[in-house]
Amino acid sequence: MDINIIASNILNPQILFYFLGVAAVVLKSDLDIPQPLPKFFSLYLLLSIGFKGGVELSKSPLNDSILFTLLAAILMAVVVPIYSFLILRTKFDVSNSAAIAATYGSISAVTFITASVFLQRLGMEFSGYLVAAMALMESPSIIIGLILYRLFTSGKSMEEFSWSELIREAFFNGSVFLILGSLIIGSLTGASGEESLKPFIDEIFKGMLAFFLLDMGIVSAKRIKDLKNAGGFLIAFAILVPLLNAALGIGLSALLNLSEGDAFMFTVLCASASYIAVPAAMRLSIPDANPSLYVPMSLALTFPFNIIVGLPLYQSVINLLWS
Amino acid sequence: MDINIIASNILNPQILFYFLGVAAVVLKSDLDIPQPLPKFFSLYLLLSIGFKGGVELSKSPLNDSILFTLLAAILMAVVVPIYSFLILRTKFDVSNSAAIAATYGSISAVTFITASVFLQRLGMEFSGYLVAAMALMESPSIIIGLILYRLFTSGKSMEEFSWSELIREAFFNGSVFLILGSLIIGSLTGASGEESLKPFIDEIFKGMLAFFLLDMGIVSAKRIKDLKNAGGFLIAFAILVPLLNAALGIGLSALLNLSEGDAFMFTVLCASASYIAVPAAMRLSIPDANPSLYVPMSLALTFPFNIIVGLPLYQSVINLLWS
Amino acid sequence: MDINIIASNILNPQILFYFLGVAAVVLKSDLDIPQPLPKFFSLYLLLSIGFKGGVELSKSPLNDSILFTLLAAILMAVVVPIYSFLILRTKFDVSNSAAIAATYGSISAVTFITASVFLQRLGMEFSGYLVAAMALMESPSIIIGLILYRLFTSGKSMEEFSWSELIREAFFNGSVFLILGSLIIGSLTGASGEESLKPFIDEIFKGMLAFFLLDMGIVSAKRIKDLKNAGGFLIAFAILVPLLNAALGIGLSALLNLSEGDAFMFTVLCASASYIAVPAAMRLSIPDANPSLYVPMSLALTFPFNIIVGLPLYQSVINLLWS
Amino acid sequence: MKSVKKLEIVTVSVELPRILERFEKRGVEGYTIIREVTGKGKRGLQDGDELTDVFKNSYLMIACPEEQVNEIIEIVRPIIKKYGGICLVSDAQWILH
Amino acid sequence: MKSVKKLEIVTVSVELPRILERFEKRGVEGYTIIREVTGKGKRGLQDGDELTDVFKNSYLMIACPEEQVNEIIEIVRPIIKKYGGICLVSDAQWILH
Amino acid sequence: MKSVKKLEIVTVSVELPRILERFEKRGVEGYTIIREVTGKGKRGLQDGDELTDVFKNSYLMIACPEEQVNEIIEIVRPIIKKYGGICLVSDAQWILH
Ligand SMILES: Nc1ncnc2c1ncn2[C@@H]1O[C@H](COP(=O)(O)O)[C@@H](O)[C@H]1O
Ligand SMILES: Nc1ncnc2c1ncn2[C@@H]1O[C@H](COP(=O)(O)O)[C@@H](O)[C@H]1O
Ligand SMILES: Nc1ncnc2c1ncn2[C@@H]1O[C@H](COP(=O)(O)O)[C@@H](O)[C@H]1O
Ligand code: NA
Ligand code: NA
Ligand code: NA
Repeated sequence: MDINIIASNILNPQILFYFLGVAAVVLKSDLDIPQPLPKFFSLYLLLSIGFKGGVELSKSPLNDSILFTLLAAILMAVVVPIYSFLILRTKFDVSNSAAIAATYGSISAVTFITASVFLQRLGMEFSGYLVAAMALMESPSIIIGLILYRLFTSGKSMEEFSWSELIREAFFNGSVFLILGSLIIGSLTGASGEESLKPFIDEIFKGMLAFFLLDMGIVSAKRIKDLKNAGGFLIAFAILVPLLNAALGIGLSALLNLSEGDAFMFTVLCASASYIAVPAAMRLSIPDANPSLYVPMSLALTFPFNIIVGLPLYQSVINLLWS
Repeated sequence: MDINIIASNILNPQILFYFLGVAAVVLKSDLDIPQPLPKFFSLYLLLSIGFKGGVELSKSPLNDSILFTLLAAILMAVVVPIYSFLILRTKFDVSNSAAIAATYGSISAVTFITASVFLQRLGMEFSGYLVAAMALMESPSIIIGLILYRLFTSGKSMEEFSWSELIREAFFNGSVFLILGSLIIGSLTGASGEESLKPFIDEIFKGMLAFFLLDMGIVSAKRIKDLKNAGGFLIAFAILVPLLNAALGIGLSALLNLSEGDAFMFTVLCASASYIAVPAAMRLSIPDANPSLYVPMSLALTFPFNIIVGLPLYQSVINLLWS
Repeated sequence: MDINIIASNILNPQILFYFLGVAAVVLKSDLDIPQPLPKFFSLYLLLSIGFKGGVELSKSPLNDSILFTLLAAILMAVVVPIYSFLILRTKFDVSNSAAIAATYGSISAVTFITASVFLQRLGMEFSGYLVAAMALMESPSIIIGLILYRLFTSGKSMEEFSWSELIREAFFNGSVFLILGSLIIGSLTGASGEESLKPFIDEIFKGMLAFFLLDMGIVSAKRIKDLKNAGGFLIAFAILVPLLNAALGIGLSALLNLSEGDAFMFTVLCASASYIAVPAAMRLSIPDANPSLYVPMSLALTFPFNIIVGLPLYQSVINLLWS
Repeated sequence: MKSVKKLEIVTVSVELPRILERFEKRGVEGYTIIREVTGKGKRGLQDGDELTDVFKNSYLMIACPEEQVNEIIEIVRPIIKKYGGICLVSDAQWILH
Repeated sequence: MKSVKKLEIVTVSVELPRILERFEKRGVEGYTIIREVTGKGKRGLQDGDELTDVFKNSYLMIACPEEQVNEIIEIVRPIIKKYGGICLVSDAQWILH
Repeated sequence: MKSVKKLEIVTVSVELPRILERFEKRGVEGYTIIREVTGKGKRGLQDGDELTDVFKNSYLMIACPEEQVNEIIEIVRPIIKKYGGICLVSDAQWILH
């Protein structure tokens, strides 16, 4: 891989705004983006990426290759938390292992969105159904994480727990719901819908992403000090497991014969970890796991690692292998 | 009328986002658009529609025909609450009748705005002064409702009530004020103002509307269960009176010789009911009326009925009669 | 100067929205733009103006003339609070004099931004480094104000006060930080960054400014009644000192041989007074100064004076002298 | 340290300006407001979801000497009666600075 | 004027709907909610900075007759036990209108 | 059930970090914060309308054993003295879970 690609990625305005947010915390500036503005940006980004994915879907009909990719996506979302759990159990108790495993089995929509902008800068494209893959990968690890937790915790009375609650939380949580819903709306309205919403969801998209990454920089920098609690093992985990997942993603992409752009986006999904949907579900379903482990790992380490180093790294490896 | 037009209207992304909001509530997703984001969208929509109406006004000089239309608008805003009150009094007490009557005498800016996007999709236009008509129709029914309430409630001491307060609330409430103000600004700055604000108020308009309708779907679905209190009579009222008002609107439009687009927008104004300005005024001036009747009727029945069935219905009737 | 230029400036939609906000308060409308929406608009404006300034900077290399202008900017930010303090001390105590002096030594980013739109309407341009000048002028007066306060207040124990805190507050407060940060990002990413963010930071810019000025109108009109406390001397100060500073700004611009557009923007910086950053710092560092003096002076007098009368006035004087 | 009464009032936000105006006239010198509380009472749920601010409640806390309690109650009582709400009184110590 | 007990509860916002449902069933007739309070307790800082609402706490105030206190406590206790929080009881006078 | 003291403090939001830092050092283990309350006191109206957060007040509630009250008061007193605010103390029962 070429260090120049990392350098050029860092010069993306979006990435630079992420650093600006980090700098604000480090230099103790009182710069702050109060709620619900970050919520606005994230709703906007989910709606836009979902809708655009849907419009793309409406242009290319479903086929076997797409189906296999979606299955591979779900497979990753099921397998990753299982082996992550086994790794984590060597050092941690069941509840923390299950919660962290679930976090890494899921995906980060903002990483995916940042990757889409990165790809666009390179003049490459990806298929709309990868947005569907993203939506499908968000939730399974929540269920897997909880099953692992239940299996390995003896004496947990099953009755006090509501599975229907959990499944609703896993599949209908706000972000999954909005992505899937927008995807469906995009695919139903197709080109005419695209034309009507284009200036809103497309033209100002990169600016909204920059604004949101500024906030992500602030929020994740505030979480960095929590990493002290995490210790070396978890810090290594937060970098190495995404790399391993990315490698698996690249392998699967090759098997599935994906285009270069699609392989990249699929790999990014595999490598990313959740810091919104899964932590929320874990807080509720495994309340004895420690949020100040699983949140900062994914938010303050894996997320910036992926958008700064990961994107150019994965892309150059794929570029090497595909050409 | 053609069922295809309804179907094609439903495939508007804006309408679909409304349904997505409804689905979020029905499926118990935790998707939610926290305040003040909905307020932002609604301020934006009012400012934009007002400004655009003003710019249009500045292009075509005021004339008799416009004046008559504005008078007809005010007439409807005065007459509708009176006959609505008489209908409602057959089943309800004075305070609830007056409050519901006032609600149906006024208009819904979002219905009007959604209608404007609907019209644009058909490649048709409407005149800027209809925005003025909209602003003029918001308030009179508040006054009429209160006069009815006072007339039919004996023993109400007049002194404890402040008319100046009420008139201010009726004519200077936030939404009326912003529409009228933006209308004036638009008409003062004309084409040069339009050019300067166009990307903001025009290009991202449909996206902002989609976002707001997503919220409207959530909010109105939450109110649906309140309709149990309302009962069959009020549910019928919430559909039939708008239809009747639309018929009157079409009749008046024919008398006034309006263009097809203008007739459609005027009809939509007549058929729509208020769920923001009037309920707010009623809560303050008729506190013994029950908000869980008049709010859900207008918000959870009349509003979706109008944007889903009403728009294509009124349009095809007008199209039939005008051609 | 030509009264027509004022009149034509008033017909800017942005200025008219400012008046609409004022009218909302005067007519007791309940129109209101709840937090954090105004914060969103102001973050947006700072980010955009900073970024655009940075992009411009990246196009023209730093040279001596730019350096001298930046030095002149800092000079003004140091000298203005000193002589303002001396004027104010003839009537006021040390703490109020220091706080007001600091307020007038700093700048108002929104005035600068409004001026940029004014200039654009005239078809003129200004150089990106003036954005840097703006950022540099925000903070020095905070330090100067506090030094004056300390020098002239005997018996103030120095130990209870944290200079490091103050310097952080002065140089890393949110608005300075965001302007400077965006300026750097803009200059690093240059034309490619500009292209990626243009629709967001450029096209909807004037609309966002209109929205923010609507809020500024509301907020400043609410402060007008506080001016009663201020009295004639301070009211005169709030108009005359900006005029004096503008004159100095014009003089320096001539000395520095600035282009007409740059001279205008530099003059606007000199003439403007802070109503966010400096009041915030004064509230903390000189808590015995009365905020209901220094806030309304700058917000409810100097700000509207500058954007309504000042912009066309300074422009016509400069136009006269430069041609 | 001074013994005072603490009043806690929840009522409609839109009537707040009127209440505060009367406080001004009657010399009520201090209060703290928390805007946009939600809740439930005799008039049903107020969940703050409405599209208008008119349905929103505010929470008002006032520390005052015992003698002033009745005066304040008489100001808020008619508003609570008309638009709903609650008014609680309890004892507290005011720490002087 | 009526002597009542005032309960003040801080606990996770996401469990609020469940708590309120049970209030409904048990006839707890009035309460006031302040959403999105921050704070610190045994489970560490809750600074409201999280990207999800799940970490947010709410403050719940209930004025009720003494007899109802235990019932309410039994509703909130398991939730506080599982997710954290605090429950305080004190005396107050309810001013009737 | 444990008898505790309840402190209610209203003061400037910007000094909150400093207050909480000192709480940390002195072992104050729990508190709840409501941000952005408005109000009025000796220093006039704080209506939260300012364009900067510096003028905003926060409300801080602390339940603690009687022995800790003085320590907490000594932490907040200088800040209330400098920037304004109020500190109330009352009695409450802490329901243990
Ligand atoms: N018993 C109570 N405890 C706490 N808050 C209450 C109580 N009763 C009423 N409230 C508050 O007062 C508001 C209006 O009450 P009401 O007028 O009874 O509907 C409610 O929405 C609650 O916020
Ligand atoms: N002693 C206390 N005083 C005030 N609030 C508290 C106290 N202890 C806990 N809380 C509140 O309850 C929340 C959860 O507490 P905990 O479960 O102990 O972490 C905290 O974030 C605080 O908002
Ligand atoms: N008597 C009081 N009752 C309730 N809150 C008060 C009282 N006095 C002051 N406050 C609160 O403390 C803040 C600052 O007070 P002060 O420093 O007296 O201006 C006010 O804005 C109020 O929010
Ligand atoms: Na993953
Ligand atoms: Na109507
Ligand atoms: Na200045």
